[in-house]
Amino acid sequence: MVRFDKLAYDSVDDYIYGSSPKPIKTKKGLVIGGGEIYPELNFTLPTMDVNESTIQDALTIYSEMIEGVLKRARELYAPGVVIEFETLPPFTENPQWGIEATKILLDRMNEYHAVHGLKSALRVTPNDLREMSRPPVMRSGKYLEGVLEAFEGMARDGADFLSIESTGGKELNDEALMNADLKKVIFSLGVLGCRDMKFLWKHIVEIAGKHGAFAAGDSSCGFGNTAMVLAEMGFIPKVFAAVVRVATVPRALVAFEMGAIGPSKDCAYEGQYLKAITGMPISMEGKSAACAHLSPLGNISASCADLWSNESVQQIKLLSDMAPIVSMEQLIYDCRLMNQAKKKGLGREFRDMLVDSDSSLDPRAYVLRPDVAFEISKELVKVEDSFNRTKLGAQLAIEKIRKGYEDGALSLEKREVPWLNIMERQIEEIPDNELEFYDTIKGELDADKWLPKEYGLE
Amino acid sequence: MVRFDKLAYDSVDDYIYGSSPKPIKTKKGLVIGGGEIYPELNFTLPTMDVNESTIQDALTIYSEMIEGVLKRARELYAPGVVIEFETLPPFTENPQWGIEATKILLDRMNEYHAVHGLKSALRVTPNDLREMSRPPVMRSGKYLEGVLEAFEGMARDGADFLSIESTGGKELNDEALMNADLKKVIFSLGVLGCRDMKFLWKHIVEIAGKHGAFAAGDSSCGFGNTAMVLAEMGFIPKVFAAVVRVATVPRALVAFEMGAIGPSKDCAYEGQYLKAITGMPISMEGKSAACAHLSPLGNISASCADLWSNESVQQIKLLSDMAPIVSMEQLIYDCRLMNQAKKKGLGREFRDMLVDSDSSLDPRAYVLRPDVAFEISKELVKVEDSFNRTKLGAQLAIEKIRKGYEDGALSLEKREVPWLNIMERQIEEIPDNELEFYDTIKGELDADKWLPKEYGLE
Amino acid sequence: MDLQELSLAVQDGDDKKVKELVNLALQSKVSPENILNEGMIGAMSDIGEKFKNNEIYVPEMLMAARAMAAGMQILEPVLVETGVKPIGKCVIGTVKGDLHDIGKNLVKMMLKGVGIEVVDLGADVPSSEFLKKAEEIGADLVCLSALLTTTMPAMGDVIRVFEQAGVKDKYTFMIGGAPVTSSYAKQINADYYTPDAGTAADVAKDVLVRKAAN
Amino acid sequence: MDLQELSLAVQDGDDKKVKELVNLALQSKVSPENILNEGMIGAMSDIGEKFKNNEIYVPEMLMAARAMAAGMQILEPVLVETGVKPIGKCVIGTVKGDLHDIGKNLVKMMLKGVGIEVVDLGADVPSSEFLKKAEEIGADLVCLSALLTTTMPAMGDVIRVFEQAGVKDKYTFMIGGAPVTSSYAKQINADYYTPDAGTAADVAKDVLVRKAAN
Ligand SMILES: [Zn+2]
Ligand SMILES: [Zn+2]
Ligand SMILES: [Zn+2]
Repeated sequence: MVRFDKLAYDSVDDYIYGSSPKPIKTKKGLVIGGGEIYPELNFTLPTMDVNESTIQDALTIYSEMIEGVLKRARELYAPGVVIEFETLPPFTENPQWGIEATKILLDRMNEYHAVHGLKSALRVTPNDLREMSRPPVMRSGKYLEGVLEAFEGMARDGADFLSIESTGGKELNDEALMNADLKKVIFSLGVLGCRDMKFLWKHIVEIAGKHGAFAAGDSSCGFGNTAMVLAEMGFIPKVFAAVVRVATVPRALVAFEMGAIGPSKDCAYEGQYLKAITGMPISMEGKSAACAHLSPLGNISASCADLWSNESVQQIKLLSDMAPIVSMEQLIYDCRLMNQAKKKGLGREFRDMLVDSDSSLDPRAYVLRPDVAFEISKELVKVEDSFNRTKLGAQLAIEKIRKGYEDGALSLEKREVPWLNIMERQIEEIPDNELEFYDTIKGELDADKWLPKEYGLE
Repeated sequence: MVRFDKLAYDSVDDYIYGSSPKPIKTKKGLVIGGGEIYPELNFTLPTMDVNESTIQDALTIYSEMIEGVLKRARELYAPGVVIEFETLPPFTENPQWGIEATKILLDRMNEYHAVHGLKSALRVTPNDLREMSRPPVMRSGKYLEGVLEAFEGMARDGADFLSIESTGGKELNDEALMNADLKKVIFSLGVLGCRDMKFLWKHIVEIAGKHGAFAAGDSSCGFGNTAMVLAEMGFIPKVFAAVVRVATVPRALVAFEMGAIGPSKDCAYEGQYLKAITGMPISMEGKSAACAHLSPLGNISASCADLWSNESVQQIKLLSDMAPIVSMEQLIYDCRLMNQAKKKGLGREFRDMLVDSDSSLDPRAYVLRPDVAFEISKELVKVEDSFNRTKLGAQLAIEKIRKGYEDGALSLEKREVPWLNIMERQIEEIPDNELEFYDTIKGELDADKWLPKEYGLE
Repeated sequence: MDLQELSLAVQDGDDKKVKELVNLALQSKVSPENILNEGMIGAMSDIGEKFKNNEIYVPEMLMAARAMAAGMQILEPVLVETGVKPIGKCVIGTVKGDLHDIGKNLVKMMLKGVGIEVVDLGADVPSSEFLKKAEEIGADLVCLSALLTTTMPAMGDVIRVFEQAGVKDKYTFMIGGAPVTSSYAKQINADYYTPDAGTAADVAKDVLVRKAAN
Repeated sequence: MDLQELSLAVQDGDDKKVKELVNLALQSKVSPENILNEGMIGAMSDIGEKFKNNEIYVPEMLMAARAMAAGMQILEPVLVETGVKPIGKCVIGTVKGDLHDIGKNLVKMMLKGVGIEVVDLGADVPSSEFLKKAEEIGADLVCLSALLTTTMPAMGDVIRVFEQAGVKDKYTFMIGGAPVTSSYAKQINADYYTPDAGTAADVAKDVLVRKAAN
């Protein structure tokens, strides 16, 4: 296990989009984090039933989608693009379908590389289906096997990056979010999530190594982004969602401790912290992912990104053309502009514009400030275990938000403010020892919903 | 008639987004061109038949759309927004429907202003239906009456800006474009288009004056953008489309000569020239209008814009939310970033990033460079009549493109280059006198397609 | 006895106090129906209003819902005894293949808040289960949730199962979830699409009131 | 006589030379069918290929089409005399309420280029006109174009008019235009959606070849 005990940067001044201390070079020669930022495009099927009688239609749509977006990338002279194939559940339930789709995508990408010189790389993101068992079975069974089989086949056929949005702990976290219960969130993320990440990423790193692919990180999507979106809908406080974001960092970091090297996944906004800690490139998403979810961090999320993503868009027709093509165009222009700023020697200034344009308006944006990410990350790396890092991350996030608010650097709606105290009290109840924490919280957890032994507990 | 005989700027250094020498203040106190750039959002109905039995449904959709986008603007703390209601043909054929929709929009905008302090303004853009008669009847008849009635009612009820994409000359221009026949394009735009603009904008300026609305300019959409899109599809040379763009400037300028004061319309990319000449604010669109059409000028088009538009998007569901809400979010983040750059004193640097990120890759982007627009505009204002300005604009555009190409500032595909000579030869055949030109070209024009007397010819 | 205090206790999420006050009210011979309508449902309606006006968050609503549930434990047997019935019955669930339940749980809470009896089938529910349970309890409403574009079609499947059993018209079908739209509702022959939990409760109440009036 | 020269003259858009060469070929007793297939249609197929490969633009294609038309003026009477028929007949137009005709004109040109006889009804064409003209000329194909989201539904109207007249199955319906998709084609019961003029010609030719084989 890799131990990250200091930051990858000496100064936050060097922390910027397009460049990372540990760039990655892919099979087709695309360098991620080597100076330029590239688009990462994700597309998905229109609303349809995917089953044996429709799978051929579905594969045809994948073939149309990849052709459309690569053609547009070439027309706009994109220097390189990353494609993400994030499977829909039927493609992981039937791994051979997912593998077949991967082949279709890779064939076309290879052709565009050979004929037109367009550099590209493919990220595959099978669904984590283990929660299809209720309560979820994490360490064995057909769902785990399906996920690993998908990874194996996709990596074998030439996928560049292996990612997943794993769900360990989510079975308790959903309810904890709705109740704005930070104690239970920290248990779900910092105990269950981190334990499951250790288990799962050992396998993924192994598969990547065997096939020359890159193990590329895990998004705390079902945790951090669910919180972000619930807050956007006014369901839970924005400050709560901001604190949850920071609490997801130690969980996502486990993938890198287990040997992942990135680029971290687009919807993992905690990437802002991961890159500071590991020096490995990250993918991020913001305003040009509004097609997939609205957010309060449309610009700031680009400030340190090495790939810039649309998150996901369905193959439906817009007035101009199919929606994935529209996304590709938007991402290319965003990246052009960011790269142009660096070319003019104004990269850091551009980064700060991105940051300052969002960070004072919303705590969920504020905790993504590079300086905030740096200062919190510096403390996190001093702590040994994932659980205590999670707890500390939440504590520090509250402190930073409070300070930003008091200094006038961050506006908060009036009803948000009391929640800083409420969350502080919630954390105070949490002991420093993981197993002791488990003992104290056990009685409050819905035993029907989860299996302690799947996390090596009990 | 106003005569613009010099540029509105002393130096191209001052020519920048968000600021114009002649800002406009709307009824709700929104200042366009006063320093900040604001989003201009346009939405349209999903695919449906609009008739007497569906009009209530259609109006309900307008009411849902306006509520959705204003709500999002408020959630993202937008300092101000412009909404454009560009009618679909049935709303101009039945002006009372268009007027009713306008009321629905204004009511909600007033409410958001009163309750939440959200400043907004409404642009109305009825269709020019005069081409529904074939050959088009421009100066009388029910279609002209419908358009004017729509303007009248909408202005009376409180619309802020009156715009149109008028179609005079389009009946000959379409074919001229497909044949890449620059001579006929110049006749369509520089003779017919300009003559019709004089006729039509006299009426619009009158209506605006009567009701305290702003006459806000006309887009050469069916000319310049049709050319741009045809070139994007590989149908006609990109250099041809670039030259057509510059040739649209004198036509669009007529609106301002007749008394319009802006902000010019989003899809009028010739706004880049209009603002230099008139000093009046402009709306532009680029990457965040990719939902409406793909383009080679996603960034550069923002460089001098005062409003930043999505062009148009249907009320359909994306993974996140309805598409107009997605557009609103993207525009707000774009504007936030541009305003932030100015706040940091880096507005000019940001403008140049926008410009340089696109301009070397495509001639259609290159002719939008502020320096190119300035130098060409300087020559245009020396010329007395619209027709000769049109011809000169085309000539100068060819020169600029050739120079850019030779200097290495602009890349051209190999098959594009010969067209510079072809176009030059086409222009050489055009006499300097408008009526003489008409005499020489008359025989080549399809007499079934147009009525000379509708343009004061014959 | 003033039921305002009970309503406030529910809104504050104070289950202990709610239980005390329900017991007290029953002892003071307040009619159970009044306790229900003014103390409980009234409280939830107030809390729903506050949520709509951005005054509170969901956690506060959930606390109130739990307090109401605590009170209902005492009140329900009395209501049954005196023959007071819920305003309607509902079967709710997330469809086959879909595990999301946050949205569905919110709707459940809001439906209970307006006095509807709700049977929650959970997530990843086979189509036939909806039919079975709806018939079994004599439901009025069937509420379906889906969050994935691949599982949306399963909402249509559920309705088809009811159609095939010839009992579709006995029920009102309401659907919701991120990818769902009202035009999709029309397409699969559902009766209503609602964009959020509050609207779902409003519509459900409306439907039941109209049904009762017929 | 070598028809290669004729083909090149068509491709170069040299109408004068095309006329000369067609006359020459007829005088040299080259079969009119060969002149058509190798000289004309072959030329247009080559030019279509060059367009697909981004070697030329539409203006060059239009010039070639005009040169072909010039040659056809001479050739057509001879073809009729000798009983050679076009590979099929097509009625094309932009639907009611829609004035866009650039795309429709391109398709027309490409269809002619593969040897199909095309009757162009223009733009803003009432649904009944399509039926009338198709029946009148005994068309094989009906091609509909729409560029507006508000006029797309009119494509469905046209097909319904044919259905009501009970003659829908006699024709193959092809649709296109910016807002159109293949799923929309299915929805309105059209046979094909094609995304561009070249594909439209390929599909049309395929349809007619298959029809001839049956
Ligand atoms: Zn995600
Ligand atoms: Zn993603
Ligand atoms: Zn336009």
